Amino acid sequence: MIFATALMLMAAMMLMLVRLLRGPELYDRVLAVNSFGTKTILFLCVFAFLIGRSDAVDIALLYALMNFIATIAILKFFRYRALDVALSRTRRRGETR
Amino acid sequence: MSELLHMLDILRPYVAGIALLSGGVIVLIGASGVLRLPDFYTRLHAAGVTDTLGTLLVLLGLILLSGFTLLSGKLALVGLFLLLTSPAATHAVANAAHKAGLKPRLGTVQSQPPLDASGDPS
Amino acid sequence: MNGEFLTPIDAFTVIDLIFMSMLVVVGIAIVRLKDLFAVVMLSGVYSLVSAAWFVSLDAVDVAFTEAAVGAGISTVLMLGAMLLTARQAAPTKPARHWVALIVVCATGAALLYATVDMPSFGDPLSAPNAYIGLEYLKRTGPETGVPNVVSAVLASYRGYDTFGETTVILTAGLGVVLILGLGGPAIKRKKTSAAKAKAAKIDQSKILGAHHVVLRVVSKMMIPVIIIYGAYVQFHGDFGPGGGFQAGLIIASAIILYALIFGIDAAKEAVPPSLVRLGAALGVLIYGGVGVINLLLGGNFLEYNILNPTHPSHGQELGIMFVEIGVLVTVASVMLIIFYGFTSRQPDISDKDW
Amino acid sequence: MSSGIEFWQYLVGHFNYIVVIILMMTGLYIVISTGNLVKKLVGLGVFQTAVFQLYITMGKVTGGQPPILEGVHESAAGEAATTVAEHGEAAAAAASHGEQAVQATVSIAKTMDEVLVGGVLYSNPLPHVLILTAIVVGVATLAVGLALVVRIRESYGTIEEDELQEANYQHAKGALS
Repeated sequence: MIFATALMLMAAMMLMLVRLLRGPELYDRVLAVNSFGTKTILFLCVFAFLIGRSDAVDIALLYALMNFIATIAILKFFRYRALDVALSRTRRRGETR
Repeated sequence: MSELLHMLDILRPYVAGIALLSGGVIVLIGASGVLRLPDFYTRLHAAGVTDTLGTLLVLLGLILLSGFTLLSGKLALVGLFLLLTSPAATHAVANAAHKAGLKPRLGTVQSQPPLDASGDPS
Repeated sequence: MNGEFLTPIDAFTVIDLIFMSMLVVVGIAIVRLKDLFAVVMLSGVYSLVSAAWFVSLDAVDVAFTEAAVGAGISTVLMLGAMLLTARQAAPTKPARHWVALIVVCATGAALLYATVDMPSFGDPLSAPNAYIGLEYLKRTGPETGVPNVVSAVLASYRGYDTFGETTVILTAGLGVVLILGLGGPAIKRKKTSAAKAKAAKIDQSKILGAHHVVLRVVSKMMIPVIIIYGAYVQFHGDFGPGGGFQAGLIIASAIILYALIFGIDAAKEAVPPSLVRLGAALGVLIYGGVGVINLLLGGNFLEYNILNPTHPSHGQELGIMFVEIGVLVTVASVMLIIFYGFTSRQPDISDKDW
Repeated sequence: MSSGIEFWQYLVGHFNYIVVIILMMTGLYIVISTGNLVKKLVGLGVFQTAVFQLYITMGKVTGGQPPILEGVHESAAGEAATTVAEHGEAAAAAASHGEQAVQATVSIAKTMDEVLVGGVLYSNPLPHVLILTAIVVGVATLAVGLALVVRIRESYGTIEEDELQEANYQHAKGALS
């Protein structure tokens, strides 16, 4: 049961890989990378149960936290072609809306 | 009351198994959708929607399997963070594609050029 | 070669094989693609798959590090470099292709010939597994009281080695500073007229403000959690996967995310470059300082037993903790030095070329 | 017995090395064949990761556990979690009962009983230690390489190797004449 789920998740990962390689748009690739990350997180959770050790869940947690940094970085570079612009504004001290 | 709890405890692995397998199937369906659907926006739909449900089901199954431990807490956190970031990332991709002028493919399949010619940003 | 051991074929072998084939597919795709954006994304996926495979190979600490590197920092660095260079690679010339193919085939054949003498996969009695690694496994529990053998070996048994690695990381940060400059202070940054015009254009197109409200809200929720998780990884590193290297990468990633969403100036206000420069050196100082304290107390360099003479294992725990803090400070600071260094450059490429 | 079976045994026992060599050679091919300096660095990254995988696969022990000592050995999936408190107790117990028991000499284990630690089989931690630091050093040196590429782009206006050589050649010719 757990192993079957792991295999299904791996199959989904491979399908995502095919989409990642075929493109054709950059956005398709970004979508595939992001979705591939989600599937890897799930696989790591399931794998922790497969080997009976909880350590893999820590890595899944790390990916769940950090997976979208790369997605945002790619989109930002592709769209604005700059590292230093803000996507959003921080409120300065004393500033009211 | 305790009998009911006992019943639930017996049922737990079965419910967990059903949740795990259905979660896996949903993720797989979503992945094949991403592979087969004709243009970016439909693929986005397939990935975004099924990922959320599939993730929740798989993690629910695992939480049921592990019982009330530190591990289930971590799994719940994984689910929470995925629920936060995954739609945000999907939103960012969709927003960026829309802003860049990527047009969805409209109309029937027959009236469209083949797959590789579609989705030129204008 | 240990002839008796036969590698079993089981469910885990299937998982290993699937991961290996994914890695090969991604590697070949990197060869073929010319769009550098796609290449960078694929290298991110390559790192993700190898992290998952490392988990399957029991190397949870390594997987943790690979995940922390691959999920954010290396992708952002490569994108930053691409931004300042080019986004398309020129096609490979046929002559180069054939030369490369011949070299690769010859080298590969020689290496394959050498594998015959290598121990079988998973052999518990092979020379690497039955000798010094096993010794560390047996000694770590009684001598240091740290359950995570990797942390104990990293910070205690091979403490000299790790001290060297930390210094290498500091040196790499210094190298980037020498090549690209220090990044400058937050507000008084000199901008070229082209960059100013570009910033004005971006202002007009309503990128600032409430436009990316979803990203802003989600990032505001995630950044503190990422930093807290970094602290958890740091201080739980003795008991589970984690330690100074991973925590440093995670905390640096959180600040990079902040810079991506709120702009580099806001990030430089929150974490000033001067602080980062100080931190990079301070971490190595903490590491070396622990060693010097041991010397002053009458022990050897990095001999933590001396820190608590009645309970040597407590001294070990204390020493490992401080050393890991030094590693954390250096790694996080150097990653931010590098990030600031890349962001301080303005691209001089026209829209047409890029 | 027959050479076919021997070859099969070789293949099953060494498939990790074969795949690692394929990946390594993929990285080497990228480094040699492409003229683009950023892509060359990606190729170096692939090569580097293959070396990491070589070390880690050599440290893997079939049926082994990750090298994190546990007081309790769990195999049932449902009971996989141990709390921090349990970890701490296990460590304390290990520390109190065995501080004097470590022998000074290092010997090679020859039987399966000798490789068990506290009755549990663990994978080899030493490659993990080496590779863990190597990954972080790898990303730091990658940054140095990328910084050099950025400077080359600023000075020459290109990052393609052929064009760089051509520019150097033209420069040298100009200096001579």
